Amino acid sequence: MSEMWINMGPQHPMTHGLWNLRVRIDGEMILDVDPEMGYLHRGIEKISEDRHYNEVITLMDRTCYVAGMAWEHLYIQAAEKALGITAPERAEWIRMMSEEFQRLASHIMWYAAFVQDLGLMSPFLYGMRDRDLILDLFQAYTGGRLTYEYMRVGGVRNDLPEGFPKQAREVLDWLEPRLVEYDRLCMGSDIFRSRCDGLGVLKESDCVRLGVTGPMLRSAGSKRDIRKDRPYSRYSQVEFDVATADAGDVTGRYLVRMEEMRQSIRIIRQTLDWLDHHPGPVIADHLPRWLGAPYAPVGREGYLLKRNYPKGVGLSAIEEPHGEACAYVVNEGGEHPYRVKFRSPVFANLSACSHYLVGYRVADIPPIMGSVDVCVGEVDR
Amino acid sequence: MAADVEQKGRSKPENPFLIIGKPLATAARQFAKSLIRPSTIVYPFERLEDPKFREEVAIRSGRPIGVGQVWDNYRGVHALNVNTCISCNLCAFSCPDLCIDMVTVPGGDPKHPKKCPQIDYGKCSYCGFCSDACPEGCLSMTTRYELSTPKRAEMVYSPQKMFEIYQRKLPMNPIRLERPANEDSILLDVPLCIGCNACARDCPTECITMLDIPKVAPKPGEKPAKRIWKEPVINDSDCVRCGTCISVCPKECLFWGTHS
Amino acid sequence: MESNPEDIRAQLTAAGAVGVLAVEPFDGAAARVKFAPESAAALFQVFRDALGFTHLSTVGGIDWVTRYEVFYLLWSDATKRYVILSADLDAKTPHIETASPTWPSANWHEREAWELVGIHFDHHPDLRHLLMPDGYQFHPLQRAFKLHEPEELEVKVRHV
Amino acid sequence: MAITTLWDVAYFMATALLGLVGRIIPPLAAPLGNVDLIWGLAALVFGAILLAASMINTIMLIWFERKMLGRFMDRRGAMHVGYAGLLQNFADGLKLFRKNTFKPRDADGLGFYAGPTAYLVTSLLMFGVLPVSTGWSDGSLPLSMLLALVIFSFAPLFIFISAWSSNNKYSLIGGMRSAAQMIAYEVPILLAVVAVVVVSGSFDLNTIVNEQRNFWFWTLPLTLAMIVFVTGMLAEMERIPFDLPEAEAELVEGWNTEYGGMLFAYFMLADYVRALAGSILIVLLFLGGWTLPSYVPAALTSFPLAGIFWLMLKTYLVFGVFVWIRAALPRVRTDQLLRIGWMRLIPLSLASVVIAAAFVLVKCVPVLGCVPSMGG
Repeated sequence: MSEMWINMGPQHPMTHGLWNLRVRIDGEMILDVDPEMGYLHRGIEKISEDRHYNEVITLMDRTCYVAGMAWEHLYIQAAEKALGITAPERAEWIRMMSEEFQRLASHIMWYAAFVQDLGLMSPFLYGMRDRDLILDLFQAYTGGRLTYEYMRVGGVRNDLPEGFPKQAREVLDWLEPRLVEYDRLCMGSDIFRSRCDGLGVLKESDCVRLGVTGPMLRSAGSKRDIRKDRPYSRYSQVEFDVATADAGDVTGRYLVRMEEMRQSIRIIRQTLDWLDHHPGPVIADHLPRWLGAPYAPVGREGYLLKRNYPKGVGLSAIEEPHGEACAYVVNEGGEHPYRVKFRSPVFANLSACSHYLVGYRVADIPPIMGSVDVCVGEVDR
Repeated sequence: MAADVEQKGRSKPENPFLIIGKPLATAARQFAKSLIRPSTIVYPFERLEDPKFREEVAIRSGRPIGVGQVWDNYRGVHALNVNTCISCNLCAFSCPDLCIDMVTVPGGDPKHPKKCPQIDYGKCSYCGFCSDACPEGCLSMTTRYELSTPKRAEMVYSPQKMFEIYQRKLPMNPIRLERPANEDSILLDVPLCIGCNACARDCPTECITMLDIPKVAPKPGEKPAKRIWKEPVINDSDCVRCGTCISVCPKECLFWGTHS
Repeated sequence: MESNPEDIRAQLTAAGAVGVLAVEPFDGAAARVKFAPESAAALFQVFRDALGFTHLSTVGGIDWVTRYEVFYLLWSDATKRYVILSADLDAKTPHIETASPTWPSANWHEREAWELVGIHFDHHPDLRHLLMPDGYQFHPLQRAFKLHEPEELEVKVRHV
Repeated sequence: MAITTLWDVAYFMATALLGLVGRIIPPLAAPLGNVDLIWGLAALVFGAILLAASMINTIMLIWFERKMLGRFMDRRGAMHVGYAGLLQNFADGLKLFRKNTFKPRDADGLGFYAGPTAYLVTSLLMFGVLPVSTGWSDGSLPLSMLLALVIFSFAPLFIFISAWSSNNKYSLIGGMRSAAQMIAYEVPILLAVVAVVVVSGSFDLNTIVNEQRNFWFWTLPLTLAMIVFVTGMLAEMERIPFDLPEAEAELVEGWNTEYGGMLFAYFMLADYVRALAGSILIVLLFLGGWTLPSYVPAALTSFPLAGIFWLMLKTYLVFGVFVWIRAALPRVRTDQLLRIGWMRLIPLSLASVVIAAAFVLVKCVPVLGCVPSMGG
């Protein structure tokens, strides 16, 4: 059979979103790939320029629809730096807990989708079942299950409700044995191992060169984790280990994510303990009205020039579930950010895809792309 | 086969036999557990927001449903208490999706018609900014989440429709935004004011009163100031900080700030 | 995480970097290095090889109406810090040398910056549209591109 | 005439029907009494009963899989149509029946429509060959097992025809995988069957089943052959560890990507018809068919339709194992699948033939004692 291009996407079970992977194959062998993005481009960076600082948060939940909290955290940090506002201590801990819960939920979601790509349907449902418990927790204190709109410039929207720590601990107790079960279904199965070992190999040097971050990078042996290397929020005050693997293949990424889930549980437990003993305000006690809450729009140039707004630039970087995410918020005075730039980890991870796909088989595309954990929302933004 | 592409992923020798006992055992264990009651909820017949059902599936060790309680704080369809609405427009201002229109409802005086929010759920993103912004607490979100309809026009909920939802006494989202303790107030840039009464006229809470101020005679050589000799005084405790006065002020003399 | 521009300045001087206009402190990064766009290619090499900033996080552009700014966010695994490179480009034909040979990861970031902000990257290996449809003529993140006026835009999509 | 077999029932019905018509219209009585005519009508009735039974069983099999898979996955499966979703598949079938069947513009019309039809028809042919109990069909075919396997191996041809003619790259890849897979697994299956033939000394399924009755099925001497056969059958049925031709993660739906509506239903139905037939074949060859071991109390086998009951029970249990495997194992890769087929199963099946021959020579099993009749 001669070579041919096939379009895997925009609607294809492998894509987990809306993108198109064009693959040149010879028989079952991949000769070349060309990802086509942009099907989900909503212009979030542009819309942000037209919104109040707090209103951008609604967009952040939709940037990556499985890791909304992480993106809220990312944006809020940058915006607070740009505006010169600091959040109270308790708010920072709640944010950190939210981000870790989000990492847990995101990784479980990844696990469910990834294993389903291999043709195994039951872990998908196990994963969704267990993720739902975390969503219940999110609903308990934010009111939303997927789009939380929880964090605010200068703190978080509200404190944790009564009884939340108890239920959170119960969920963690439920999840820990489930992670063992996940492992038994995957690592305990030789078919799974033979599907994943040695696939999509990307060495550490290549990862760094190509800008690949997150579990993909750590699976190749690097220990780069923004939470450790450049602790934001209160990550310097909790104990956790950076999960790494050596092989840099699909199995390695699986192992890294599984270990990260365990570490997340560890962090959340410490955070819950801290929160139990340190009540306090969760939002800064003085926020400029033009920022903190809605009001009648003014938007006239004269008004903006007459009033003195602080100016500044904020840069923040967090370890999002998919990797290193950065936000760059330019505040030129006024109610809206002048420019918001996001660095999406999946964007960079995906840009390297020809390096980890070429040379493998068509049947290897789902596990490899599954192990990348593509979230098209944050690639296209 | 193109020669320039290296074939990858075939280096590891495979096990002579595939060991598949562990996953089979795990699945079988789950099967045995699910025989009693699977974790799913038969949705239209069983609902988590139904207290009776919730008791039935409450804490049961080793079951995912009922790991804990379910909170009534889902951000669903809004409930609007038309009677207490003061037409401050804050919900419409706060809406990031521009899905709230203020429409006239019967009950206001003819000069200042009463306006209440009308929400287009086709656009709404359920962020809750509007209910957070509502100073009177008359717009809040309920746990109701079923609003599919065959017609797009039916997605627009009028104030009366949301008032009906309010009267149904669905569980409301108990979370209220914790507003900062000392918020900014509206300050006046005195020299700029021309006493035009626009702010007092449009203030929804009528917390602005125009007080007479002494007339200042023009300095020699200057034209007499074209203004009304009145000045707004804002009652901070009544003010809901909607900023309407700022937006209507023709001279941009009102602004946010702190008394100090 | 302290901003440490002196250290960066000293290292740059030691490496003999040319074209550095200013090294400013920056919250959250070691420094913000302003450089002249003409010396971009050489400076990228210096940052990667001499200063150890092996990882390019992102490339972004800002439209300041009178000028364009392009910024590069770099990360060093050895010293665990960020640095921001920033260059001002003229408003008429903003262009700068590509960073792709130094950091291959710049490829997609530069494609994005080109199509959204309109900064042209010279000698870029593959400067195609990434997020926008092929043949899209506008650069949405420029200030001149206003929201709420979609009907005024005529989008020409070339079908490949 | 004593009515003991299904054929008798069909013959009786045909006679009665024609007799009734002859009674109503007296001039037709004589020509309708023709023996050949009665025989032909009886054959039709026989076929209709067989078709209905197999179709209902197939649909029940789908229901069984959906419910059981649901429990494996901590959910419920079909719930609402009929009791516990029993009629859900009929509803699904009706829905598919009402759907428009359309052909891609550049697809080849003949192959596109004929492929799925032929696939379903040949799959259904299996039930004409498989004996389901002693009272099922009159007489027996001496080479019925061989015939069953031949019919079973028609499938790749039609799958490939429909894949090729639907003019889609995914279908094409899926069709090629399907052909490669089925051809690779024909060989170990046949070799495993050789082991059965060696032990039973017959190609007739009736004889094979009756032989097993004496000897606590054949699971012990033929364990290896059974493992090979079951694995091969899994591949032939394209069920989950080996469902590469329709691996949905990479090939969308494989060879039936372009099919919708009733033609898709044909594929689905034929897949499950094959699953049912394959499970029955496994039961017949290795698990004693409709018989129970000779030391089981006679009461268990003497009630009416006992043979069919036990056979179907075993069949559903075998299929339950397949569902279990589906719930727990991921899909293998094409090259791994072929390697398993050619490098593992074929040596194993050869070994099973040797083991079977050794048993026939010794005619004894250590614990269970000796069976003089073994080996025909």
